[in-house]
Amino acid sequence: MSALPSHKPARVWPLIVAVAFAAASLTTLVLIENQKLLGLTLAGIAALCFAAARFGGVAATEAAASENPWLLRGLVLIAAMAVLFVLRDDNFGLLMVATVLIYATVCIGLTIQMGYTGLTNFAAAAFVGTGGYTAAMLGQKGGLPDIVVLISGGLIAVFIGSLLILPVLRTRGHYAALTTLAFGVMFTVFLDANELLGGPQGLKIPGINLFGWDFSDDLHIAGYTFSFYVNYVILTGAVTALTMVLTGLLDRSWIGVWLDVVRLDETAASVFGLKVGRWKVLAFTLGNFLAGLMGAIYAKMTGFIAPSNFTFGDSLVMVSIVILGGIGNRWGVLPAALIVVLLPEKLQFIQEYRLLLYALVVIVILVVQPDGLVARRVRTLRMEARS
Amino acid sequence: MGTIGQHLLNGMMQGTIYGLVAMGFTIFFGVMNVIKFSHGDVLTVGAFAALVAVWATSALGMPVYVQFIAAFIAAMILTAVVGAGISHFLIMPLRNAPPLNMLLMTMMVGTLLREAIRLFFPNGTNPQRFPELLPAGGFSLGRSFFRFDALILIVAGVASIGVVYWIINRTKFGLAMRAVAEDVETARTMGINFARVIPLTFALGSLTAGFAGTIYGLYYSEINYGMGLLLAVIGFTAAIVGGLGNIWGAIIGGYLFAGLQTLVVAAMPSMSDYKNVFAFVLIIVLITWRPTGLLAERGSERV
Amino acid sequence: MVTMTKRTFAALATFTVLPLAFGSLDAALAKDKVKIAFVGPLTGALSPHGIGGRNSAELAVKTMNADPKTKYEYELVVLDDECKPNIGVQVVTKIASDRSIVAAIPHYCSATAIATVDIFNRFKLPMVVWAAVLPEITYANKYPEVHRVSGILIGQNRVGAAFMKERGYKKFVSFADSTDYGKSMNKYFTEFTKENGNEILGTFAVPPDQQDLSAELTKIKELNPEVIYFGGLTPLGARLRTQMAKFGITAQFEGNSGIMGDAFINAAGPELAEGTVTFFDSPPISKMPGGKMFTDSYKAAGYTEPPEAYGPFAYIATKLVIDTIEKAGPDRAKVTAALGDVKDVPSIVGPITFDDHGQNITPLTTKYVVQDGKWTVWEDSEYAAGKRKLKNLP
Amino acid sequence: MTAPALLESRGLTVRFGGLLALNALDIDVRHGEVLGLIGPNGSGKTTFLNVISGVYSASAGSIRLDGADITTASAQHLSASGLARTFQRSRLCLPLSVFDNIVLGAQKRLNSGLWHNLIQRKALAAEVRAIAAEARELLYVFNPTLADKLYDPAISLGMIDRRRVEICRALIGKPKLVLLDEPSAGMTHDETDQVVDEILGIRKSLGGLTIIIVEHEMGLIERVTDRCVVLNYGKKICEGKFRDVASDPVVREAYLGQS
Repeated sequence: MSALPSHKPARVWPLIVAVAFAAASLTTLVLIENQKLLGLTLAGIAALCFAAARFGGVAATEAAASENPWLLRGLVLIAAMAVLFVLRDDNFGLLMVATVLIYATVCIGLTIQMGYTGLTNFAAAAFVGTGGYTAAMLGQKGGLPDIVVLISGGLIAVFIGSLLILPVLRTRGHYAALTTLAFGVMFTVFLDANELLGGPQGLKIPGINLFGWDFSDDLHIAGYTFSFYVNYVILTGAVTALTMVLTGLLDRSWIGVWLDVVRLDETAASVFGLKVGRWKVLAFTLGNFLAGLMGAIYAKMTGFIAPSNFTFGDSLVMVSIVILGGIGNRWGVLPAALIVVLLPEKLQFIQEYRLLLYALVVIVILVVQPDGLVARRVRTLRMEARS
Repeated sequence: MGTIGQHLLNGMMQGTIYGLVAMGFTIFFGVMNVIKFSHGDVLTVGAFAALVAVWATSALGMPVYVQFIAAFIAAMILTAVVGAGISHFLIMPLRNAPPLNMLLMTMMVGTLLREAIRLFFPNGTNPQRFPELLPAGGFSLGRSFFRFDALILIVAGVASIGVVYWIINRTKFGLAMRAVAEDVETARTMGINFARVIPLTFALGSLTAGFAGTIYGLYYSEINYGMGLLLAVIGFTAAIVGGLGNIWGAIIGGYLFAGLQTLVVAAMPSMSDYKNVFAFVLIIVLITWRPTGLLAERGSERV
Repeated sequence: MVTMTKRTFAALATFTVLPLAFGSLDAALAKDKVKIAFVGPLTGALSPHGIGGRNSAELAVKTMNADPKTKYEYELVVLDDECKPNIGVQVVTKIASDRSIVAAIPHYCSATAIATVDIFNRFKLPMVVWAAVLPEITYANKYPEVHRVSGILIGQNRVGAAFMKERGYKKFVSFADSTDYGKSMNKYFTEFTKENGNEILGTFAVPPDQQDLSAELTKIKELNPEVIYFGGLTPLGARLRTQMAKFGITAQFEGNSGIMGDAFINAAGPELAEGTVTFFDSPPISKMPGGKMFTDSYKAAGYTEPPEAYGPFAYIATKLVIDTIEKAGPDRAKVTAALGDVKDVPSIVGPITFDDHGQNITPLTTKYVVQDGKWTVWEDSEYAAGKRKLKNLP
Repeated sequence: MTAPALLESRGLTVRFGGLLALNALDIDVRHGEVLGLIGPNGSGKTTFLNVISGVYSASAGSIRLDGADITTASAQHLSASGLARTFQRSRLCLPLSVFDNIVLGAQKRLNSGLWHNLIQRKALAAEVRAIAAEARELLYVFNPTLADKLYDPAISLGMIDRRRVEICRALIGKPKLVLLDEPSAGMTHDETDQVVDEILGIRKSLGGLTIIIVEHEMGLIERVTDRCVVLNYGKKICEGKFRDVASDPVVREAYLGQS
């Protein structure tokens, strides 16, 4: 057997530049209020990204990242701390960052379902809502530590999802789309009709308190005051990072291959012995757990929960994040979530024309960039083979 | 239970509208394997076109039957043009993209149409009154009240379903459509102009939405910019439950959904706010029982 | 805004990403600029109300700015809450953490307002709700920042129930939408109707976007009520009125503030709308001192959308906020304190007095009836004079 | 007929609605032989493969593999019992790499546990290395240049290489019985010859591999098969060495009648 072809180690500086650039873009986009400046910055970021892709910067970054996973993780941590420091007392900016992270994590779950396994899920918002309502109901009863409450959010979402498992396993394609769509529509109607869960008026929920760490308090570190939203950004950031890492490992493992095969060819999968149902259940469960968990955090962060937050339209927003990001690419979810969550906020100046413009932007992206912002790469398990 | 007849008539009317919408979904799917979610909003465009036509003709002092005809013609022409436009500019370029992209795209097109009506139609956010052009009144049979307009519209709706069925199964254009639906490559070698059949098919499917929109306006006497969304969800549901690509399936699905909704309210009036919960639960059960629709989609997968 | 922009530049410099030319700074102004924020639904089905409110608030700002006697130059920051609680929390966090904003005029939707009052309190941003009507907004808390000019929906229903009893109606059907608004309306309607010893034959709740009401109406026809009470907003209300007629249901139609406005009459048509009674927390503004000026200047400002029922409330809330800032100075705490003292302040919807919860306790609930395609005060109508008759009068 | 057959079907019948796709079929496949399955279009060849690989289920009759009844076994169970196949129309997962596609064939040997895959990455890497070496070796037999394309997406390969990858996918699981469904489909005559030689080579190196091959290309059948079964309208009409079968008048009529 011949030895594996040797590789020159990739240079690391493109990775450093890329992470710094991403952090700077994020901070700038969150902070900018002036419309002209915003337009300029967006154009600038787009141009730089385009140039990076054109001149091999993206490939260099990817190579560096995949060869030095710990460097990447360290850099992201440093960049995250820098962003937190710059935004430290900007409540709204931090709220938006945490919201983006929550959406991104839910959409990583959707990526496992739709992007990897090919399970259509048009009820993501309903699962997020399930987690939120679980947090609200458990919080009202009181007594349970918040860590249990948050995890219960995920578990109850998995439980509710398991009621749908039979139709999800039996149907494919548009038929599966219908079952989840029907469930999503039903979910809001049910919440509106039901008085036990607060009805259409919604419920108030206290903030998170993890092991005595009260998330509703401002932080004072080294003479600087950090808004209490920093707590939420730290929590959501940590969950997102963990999810990204685990999903990455999942993708680059046998399971990742099996999920892809289940999506691409169920017949071939079962002929070669894959238990298609088992992998679908795993993907559905993982995705719903993430949705429920993030739903619980989101509900506690906003302090309020109501049926109108979890409509079919909200599920659609999450699906569009997955598609715009580049379906199946967990990295693409991050910029897509940033754009989809932040854009309507930044478009406040056009007021009633916002939705119109939003629809137009999505259509243009779909036509111009059908693979999404960051297309999924072919998996190579080569790295594992060499280590 | 003297109102069974009444509920039956209500269900028939709703079912006819749902069936017409579902039929559109199924036509698009049959030919291009796409779900065109903007279909409901194309229907809204049709209804508003019909409204403008009625306004214009009545301002010119034309008799009611001219207004009536003008409404249908305007709605069908505009929706046909919109449908063909959507297919040409948005669906064709994306036809090799994953189905999800297409679904998202057409949902966004729907949003675009809906918002455009809301923002650019005068006073578009508020509901609009649709003039009554059909004879008012009706007759009572037992405790049921049969409206003339409802009866006329049901007949018109059923007739239009028949006409579409005839076009698809008995005309040369229908043959070309079915050939394209069967296999694009084969259709091409048979000398069928693919690039022409597709937009025409979308025009035909969308025109039925214009027709349904006008029926809708005439029946409810009120239209609004947002009415298409729920109709799209229901039409999509009906088409799927019936079995995509099967016209009869779509129509059965339409009547079935209307029947379910009516049944829940009739049987449990105090639970009327749970109506759609029940309807959708039953739909989920149905689709679990028949995972490819009641009338299964034609052609099983080749291995 | 100034600090924001500065920080933006700092961020850019830190990471040296974009070489940016510094924009020219605004020329120094004669008057200090003070920012206040308006929040309402600008997109979605309820946007006519939001836009009407925004126009009215803008009008108040313009009017005040045009007045040379004012001490400050006011700028209105407008935000869309989409009538969704989570979006409401977002935008309110945005204005609340922007220290340059001194006060806010928020929310048409009650669920949204209930979600955001905590944030107003946390960030000590004084506010005056312009349109949401659920009692919980002011009465479920005792935040000094929270005030409301619009009346709570209890009053409308109390007046309505008494009025219907006086007319001699006995059998009602309640038909409400399944939102927080409709449910609350139904709750108080039921409470007062039963208190009056009248009978509710049936209660129906449907989602506001439901088009076909035939199944419900078939049932209602069987119940044969004298009055159909509707708790909800114009789109569903117009649909209900229209479809009622198609089913040959001749019951008297009773609404409330949700259908107040020309949109209902336009959508149902003047013939069907005729005789509809409604209870609303304001007399016709044309009859109030300064009311005509509002209507005229609204028209003169060139707005194409009508102010809708709650436009005047947005106008007076904005005016009240500006007057308070003029008096107390552009400081959140001072404005909060001054708003607490508001008592008998005249306005185009009647005098405003805030109780210890910040609730305006002097709404002039007025009875209206549609007569010849116009909302007419009951006492001035031909109905009260006996020339026309409500339907189904016993 | 001394040793029991590896695969035996008795009275195997498959109905699609009113259509009788397989009609009471008795077929034996002996250990280590290459059985050709031929017959006109629609005669039930592929249906037979689909039934024994668990894609379709039998309406009547029985199938035994190595003595065990597998009539109602699931595709997963059959794969575990040592059955592998290729498809008439290429069923590679085109967006995935060649390696990912081949690895599917070895699925039952790999550890799919969550803990192993997410946490025990060293053990996983060792597994990846071992299976990659095997895949490379297998590909090398077919086409040395293909071995270097292990991490290229399958979509970048030509038709013949895709076919090779499919056969490798079937072989890497070390099956007892391989079903090849029209290995020549979509390829030129020369390419077909090449693949045939490779299959023969592989068979020699693996030794004792049993193959059922469905094929239209008679040259291929003649070169590789030990024995042939001819189907027509779902019935076995003839059985024997290709030379004998080819000259059988019933078979000739079946083919002529069809064309």
